[in-house]
Amino acid sequence: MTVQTPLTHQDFKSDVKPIWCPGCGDFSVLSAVTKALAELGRPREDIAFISGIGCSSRIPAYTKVYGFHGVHGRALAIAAGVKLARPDLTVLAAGGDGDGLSIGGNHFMHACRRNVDMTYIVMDNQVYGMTKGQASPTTAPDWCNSKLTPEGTGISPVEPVRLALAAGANFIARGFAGNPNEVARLILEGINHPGFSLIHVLSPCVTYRPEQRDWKQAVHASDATPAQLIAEAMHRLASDDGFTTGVLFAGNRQAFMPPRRNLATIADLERKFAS
Amino acid sequence: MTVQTPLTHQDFKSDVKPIWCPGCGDFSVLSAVTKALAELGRPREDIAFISGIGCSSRIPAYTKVYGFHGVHGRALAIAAGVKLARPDLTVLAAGGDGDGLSIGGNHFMHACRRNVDMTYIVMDNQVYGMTKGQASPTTAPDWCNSKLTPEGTGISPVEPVRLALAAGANFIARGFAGNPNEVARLILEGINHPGFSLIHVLSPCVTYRPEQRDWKQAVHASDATPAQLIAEAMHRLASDDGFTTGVLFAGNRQAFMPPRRNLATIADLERKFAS
Amino acid sequence: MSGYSVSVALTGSGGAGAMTAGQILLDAASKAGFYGLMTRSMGPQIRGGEAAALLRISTKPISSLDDHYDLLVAFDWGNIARFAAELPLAANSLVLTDPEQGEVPEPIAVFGARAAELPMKSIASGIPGGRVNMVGLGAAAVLIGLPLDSILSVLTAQLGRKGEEVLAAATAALRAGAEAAAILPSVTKLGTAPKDGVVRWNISGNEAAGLGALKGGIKFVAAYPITPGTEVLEWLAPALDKTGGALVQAEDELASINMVIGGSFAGIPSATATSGPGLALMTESLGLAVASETPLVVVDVMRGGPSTGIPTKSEQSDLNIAVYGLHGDAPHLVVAPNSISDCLYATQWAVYLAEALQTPAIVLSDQAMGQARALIGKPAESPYVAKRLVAEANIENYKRYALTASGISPMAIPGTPGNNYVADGLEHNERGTPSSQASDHQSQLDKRAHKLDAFDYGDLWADIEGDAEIAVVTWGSATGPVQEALLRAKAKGINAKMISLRLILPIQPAKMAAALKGVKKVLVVEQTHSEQFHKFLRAHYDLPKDVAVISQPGPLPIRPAEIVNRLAAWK
Amino acid sequence: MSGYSVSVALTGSGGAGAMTAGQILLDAASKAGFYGLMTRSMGPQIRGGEAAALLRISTKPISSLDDHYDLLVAFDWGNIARFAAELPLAANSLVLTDPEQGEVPEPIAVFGARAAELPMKSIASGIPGGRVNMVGLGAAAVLIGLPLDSILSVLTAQLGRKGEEVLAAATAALRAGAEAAAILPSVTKLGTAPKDGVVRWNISGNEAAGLGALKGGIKFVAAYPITPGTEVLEWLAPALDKTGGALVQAEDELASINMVIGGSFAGIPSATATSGPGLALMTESLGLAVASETPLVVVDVMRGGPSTGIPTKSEQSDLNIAVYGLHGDAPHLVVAPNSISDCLYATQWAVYLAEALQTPAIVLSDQAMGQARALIGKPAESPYVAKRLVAEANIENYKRYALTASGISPMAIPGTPGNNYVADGLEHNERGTPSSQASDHQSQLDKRAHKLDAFDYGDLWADIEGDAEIAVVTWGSATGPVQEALLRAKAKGINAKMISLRLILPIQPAKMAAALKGVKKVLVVEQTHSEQFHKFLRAHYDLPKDVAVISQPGPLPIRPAEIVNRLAAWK
Ligand SMILES: Cc1ncc(C[n+]2csc(CCOP(=O)(O)OP(=O)(O)O)c2C)c(N)n1
Ligand SMILES: Cc1ncc(C[n+]2csc(CCOP(=O)(O)OP(=O)(O)O)c2C)c(N)n1
Ligand code: SF4
Ligand code: SF4
Ligand SMILES: [Mg+2]
Ligand SMILES: [Mg+2]
Repeated sequence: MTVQTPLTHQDFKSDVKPIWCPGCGDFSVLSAVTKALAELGRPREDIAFISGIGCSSRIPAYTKVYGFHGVHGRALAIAAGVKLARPDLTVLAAGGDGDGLSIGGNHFMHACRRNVDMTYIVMDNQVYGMTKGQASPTTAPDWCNSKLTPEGTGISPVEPVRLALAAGANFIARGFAGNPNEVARLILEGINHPGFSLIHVLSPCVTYRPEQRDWKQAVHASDATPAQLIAEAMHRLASDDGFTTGVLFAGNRQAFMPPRRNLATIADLERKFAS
Repeated sequence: MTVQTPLTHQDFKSDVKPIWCPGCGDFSVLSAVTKALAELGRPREDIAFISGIGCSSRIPAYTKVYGFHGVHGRALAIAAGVKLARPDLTVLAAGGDGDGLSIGGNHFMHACRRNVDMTYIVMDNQVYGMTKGQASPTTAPDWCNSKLTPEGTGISPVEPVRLALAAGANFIARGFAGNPNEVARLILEGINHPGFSLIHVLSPCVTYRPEQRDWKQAVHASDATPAQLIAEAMHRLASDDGFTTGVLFAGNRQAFMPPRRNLATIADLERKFAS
Repeated sequence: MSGYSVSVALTGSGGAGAMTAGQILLDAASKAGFYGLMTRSMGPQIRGGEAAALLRISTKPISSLDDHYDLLVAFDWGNIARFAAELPLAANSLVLTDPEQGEVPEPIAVFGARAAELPMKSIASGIPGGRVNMVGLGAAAVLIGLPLDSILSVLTAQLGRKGEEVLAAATAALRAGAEAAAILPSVTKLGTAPKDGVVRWNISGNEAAGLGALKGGIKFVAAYPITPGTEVLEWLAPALDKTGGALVQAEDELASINMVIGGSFAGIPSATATSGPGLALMTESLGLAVASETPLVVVDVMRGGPSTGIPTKSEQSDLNIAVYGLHGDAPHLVVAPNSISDCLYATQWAVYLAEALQTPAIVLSDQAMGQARALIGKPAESPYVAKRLVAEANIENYKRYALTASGISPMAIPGTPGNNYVADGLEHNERGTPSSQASDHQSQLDKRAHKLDAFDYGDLWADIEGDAEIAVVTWGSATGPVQEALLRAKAKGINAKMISLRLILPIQPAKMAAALKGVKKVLVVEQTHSEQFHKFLRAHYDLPKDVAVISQPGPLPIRPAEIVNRLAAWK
Repeated sequence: MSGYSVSVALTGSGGAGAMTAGQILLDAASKAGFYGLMTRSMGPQIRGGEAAALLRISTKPISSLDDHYDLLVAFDWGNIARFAAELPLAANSLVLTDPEQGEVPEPIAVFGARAAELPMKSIASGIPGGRVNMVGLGAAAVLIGLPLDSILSVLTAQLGRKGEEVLAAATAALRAGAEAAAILPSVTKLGTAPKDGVVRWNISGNEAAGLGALKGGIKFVAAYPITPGTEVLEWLAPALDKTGGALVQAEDELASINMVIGGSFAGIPSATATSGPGLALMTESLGLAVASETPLVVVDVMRGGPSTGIPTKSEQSDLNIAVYGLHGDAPHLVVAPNSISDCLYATQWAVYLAEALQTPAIVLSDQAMGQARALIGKPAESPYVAKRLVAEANIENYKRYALTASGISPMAIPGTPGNNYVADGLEHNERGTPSSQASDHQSQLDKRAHKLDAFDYGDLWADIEGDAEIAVVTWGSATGPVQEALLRAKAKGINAKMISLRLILPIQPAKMAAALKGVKKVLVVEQTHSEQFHKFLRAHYDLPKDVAVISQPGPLPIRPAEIVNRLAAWK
């Protein structure tokens, strides 16, 4: 292995067979990730890919980089730890709308404002797939097909990109699993943009939300250049229908990273205890 | 006690002595709450006042209504439980910027979107008072007086009212502890507005943030009528300096409350098990 | 071979329909007047993964799966290696295999059972709309001697709505399978169904726990879904809605437990259900419920641990966290159902206890009971319903945490005039005002421990059967195999007493001492890796010197034969 | 009366400056060559509440506070009832009281000690800028025989920066107090300071724990503040910053523990510190660290529980949650320092163990050690530093969770070519691929338990002193009083052995059996309400029949006399 040939997206695919249902949108997100990583051109060992629990959160195992399949809702905290401890690594995190916005909502909000340099892919299917079909924070209030909320939740859904903007995310994009090439491009841009990048991917659950097959018709690419000011992005998102794909915001805040300094030895510190 | 004389704000004060430092802004918030409750005119026993942990979270014990001083960060969840179980009660919650936006951030976000009819007072001093002075999510990135972040946090603060709007709160106001009458009015309006109301109160910590005594000079009352559309409120808040007081948003979403129905007896349900 | 029961496993991957066939078989057994039990083994896939329906049908009530299956009907062999260990076969068991699916694979062949071929797929394809699982079901019914009529009547009831064509196809496939079975080798057959006039219920442990909560008086539930606890909630959601209560889906378990605390503080009996990872997130706030003396019930349907572990498989390894998982000295209730029907009784009792004692109760069920269905006699009514000691209005100088003889203090419910107080998780004095004084801490710690210790739990603390110098001490879903084992052991002339603890906390030293009187040897049976139950018993009870332990982790259930063998070795 | 030490309590409310005076006294004692210990008792107020500095100064190293105070200097009596129980006095103790503050109040008068008046406030007011606490300090120094020079030199060092006026005022007040003391009744006096040439350290348990973490190799800390764990972090934040590491304040404990997991996964030894409520929030993710075999250290500085409890007071009641608080079978390390200096050693050792064994370690310190300051000899260097078994690059068919003889598998660190793998909290096979197979579950459970059980912990598992038929078994901060008690008992002709467990988990049955060889009676000493440690010992170790227990909750420390009395009663 002395001559380095560039890695293809196949080189980023593992041999573990996905547990996903045939037709699940997550397959396309997987291809988008491997494509983006191939284009990124970093060696596999320099990538860390972190997730929580859910159908979507299984994705790291299907790639061939270092990964961590953590507990439900904590992917962003693990990912931040990886990056803060090892600034040299490229850090990706991924998970579902339940993992990221319900149980993981606090880490989502604080990851946006902390602005550690990493890229977070939310695979949004507006449902808890893994636990067999309950409403998530992105589910419409009148969706009645969950046994837990048979009359619908009656609760307004959150719009992940709007929340991310209010919380301070530095790069916000939306993609659709049906268009994996665009998603790959957005992921790559997110990785290359400093600070915290959110890639919100509409990724249909064909089992519990078969009607999401119609998303194909609803999505439309943004024709505007990415907003660079928060106010501008806020204004645009206020009238967004939730199906605009593309880069929605590209801010210029500096990424957060504590400096590494060598100002003293442990012996120096110990001397303060001597009296 | 057969003749009911109207209760005064003194009737809503308990005989427990606050542990607060002399000059703490929280004293004024306490008067504002008791004033608002006196004006509300409901009997003391019909009010439930819920908090988490922090200096500010001690407030329920200093009032004379039913209260719950819970654990750090969970005030809104307890409060939602109270209201959902007992829709007849008037439910208030209160706590600090740490309690509500750091450890409690997820409940904050979901309380906004769930829109249960209750009023939440965030007593924001941009610091953790109770644990002796650490940065909170509302602390400026360059505040260097915490031993935990001696070089400042380097992290952008969240603006609670903006976050609440993005998350879906139905009523958003800001007050300043130095003006308890205005705060009392905002609390009362919040109580009377259906759904989830956020009252963001700038409440100085004289011990760890003595410079906040200058807030007096910075605050200014909003001269606009409250925004009723989210887009409009977003637009206004985009240029807000964080010191505008008054009602900032008054939406018209319906409060969330599961219906109480009597469609079957337990015996009816049991019959389904018989084969 | 127990003589009064037949065990059948139906397996297949993807849409083969093994689970559907199993459910029909169980329903039909019920219709025909039998008792029975069905558990399921599922792959990790959400849809289309391998699945096995594991049934035991019998002429009298049963408490456990058998040591092996008499009949294994394999619609196909997809991923069989993953769960072959869950399908033990004996030499005279029969494996029914479709020649199109290839040879009986090694992990099954090792059992050395008999095998017979049945071309299920080709038979099914000969029938318009015919499905493989119906062919297999027909054959299975004939082989075990279950009247085909009972299946037909289930099919009619279930498929009626789907139209005549569907029903006709199913019926034809079923009959074709039944006919083909004529030439197959025979297997153990069911005896005559008892004509005991007892109304049969077909219920899962999770449904039973939901029903128990409702009957106990629960009116408010806040919860976050998690396997295998979700079905408790799925049963409760519409049930509460229909009976004047409400269930709310929370953003996470931190929210759900605190909503439940809020609901209970407000005077409404409240509960939640979860599994290990969710319980772990709740422990801080369970401590709050202890300190603030707020009653509530948490049903923990245990799954394989640690961490995310094996969500779809059973284990008893949340015992430690349930008993010891709260920080500080935090006395509370832990109640463990020991059968599917006890999921109802124990949960209902837990609601009663939590409310009576103003403290949280954890109900430790598990996947093996929760997701299994049983045919049982309609459960008798239980007298236990929530009854909280509440304060009447306008008590002068009301003290929420008053030191009383029982340790229980009248609780003022919001809305009650004159008694407003602030519940607190900080240590407090009798009024509830925070206090860090040594004397207040001591007296409130004493109070909270005493109210649990002084309460009379009657006979329900444990199920005790038999009397002998050997005692098998067990709990939860391990009880079923123990009961079956003790019956078999008796037949072999080995007598043993069973002590199955239902009340795990608070401990009952006097009652246990009485139960262990005259006992010389104890066999502890539990489904954990680290002998959690055994260690718990050692910590809190005086056991005789001679103690043996059967402790094995999930997902394999404990088999009655292991227990019988261990007892026989002692003789 | 131990003869080699003097105990002094300085109390006052608001800005009286009791804590400042206490700190100066301790520093001065150090300057003068003494050993010593100072704990603090604080009210719930953030500022201006009542405070007591509780000191013991001695001519040799000491491990514990004494049974009572020889001298109590009360600047005022504000809220004294709240903490009088923490200020035990003997008949020949002296209470120094300011006549302006009224009579010695009942809760103190009950001790029946001598009292003398010193008009501290009026003396102070006669000196421009003079403060009450300096007057009291001067008197105290004279009374206990501490050279005034040592105090003056501390004042000069500390107040020098504040300008000459401030220093002059303090000095004058100090001298005035000293002069006034001439006519006061005498109290026990300090002996001559040892001239042992040992460099004294003045360090708190929390600082020591921070230093131990750093010396063990911790480079990354993520944490959320909580009393009384915060000071561990406050020491570490600048220390890490200066030495090439980093500390990050997280949004909550769920985030902090998971950031730590991330840091460690990435190859950097990582830790956090917290207290009971925070630990409770971390247990789910600690289970993840167990299952994914990710090393990390959590320092839990225990406080009074349950729930929010008493944040500023000590207790050992997080033992249960630390040992048993993870769901599923989750073997991990629990290490308990048993002195302020051991906060350094034990934490450093915990880092070493966690890294060597690829599992989380919980360090159980408490408020009594954490927030106390000791004058100790400079600690010797410990050899224990983080050394993880890492995988070299490009291992063919790399298996992260390979079954090895030791149970420890080489861990590939991100950046290492060729070995990428996915760490998982789901049960998995050797590669790390999720598996719900019984055989994988069994072998990985075995592996995780075995690696801890098979490791050689050497002698550090416990501190064992003496040899006798009576053993006192204890742990953590309860060890200090036990050590002192055994010295005193010996003087009375009562011999007892001390076994103080440092390694709580994994259990060490063979070593304990050896330590208990020949022991006929065991006295368990611990600071909990429900005998958590005693129950833990019963569960896992074979104790002799004759066991007595001293188990009391906080906030009062266990006094040596109680232990001596219990031992004497046995004689
Ligand atoms: C603490 C905890 N609570 C609950 C669960 C159960 N659980 C697993 S995945 C999941 C939701 C998954 O939804 P989402 O994140 O949207 O992923 P999807 O399956 O839809 O891709 C839940 C509730 C868990 N594993 N841990
Ligand atoms: C689980 C948990 N973590 C940490 C703490 C410690 N703690 C108590 S109050 C507090 C922060 C208080 O800040 P804030 O909410 O802003 O209230 P303030 O004191 O400023 O009014 C913290 C971190 C705790 N009690 N529980
Ligand atoms: S359940 Fe939905 S989200 Fe999960 S794998 Fe199937 S299609 Fe995808
Ligand atoms: S520390 Fe600050 S917030 Fe707390 S009571 Fe004092 S002034 Fe108020
Ligand atoms: Mg989803
Ligand atoms: Mg604050």
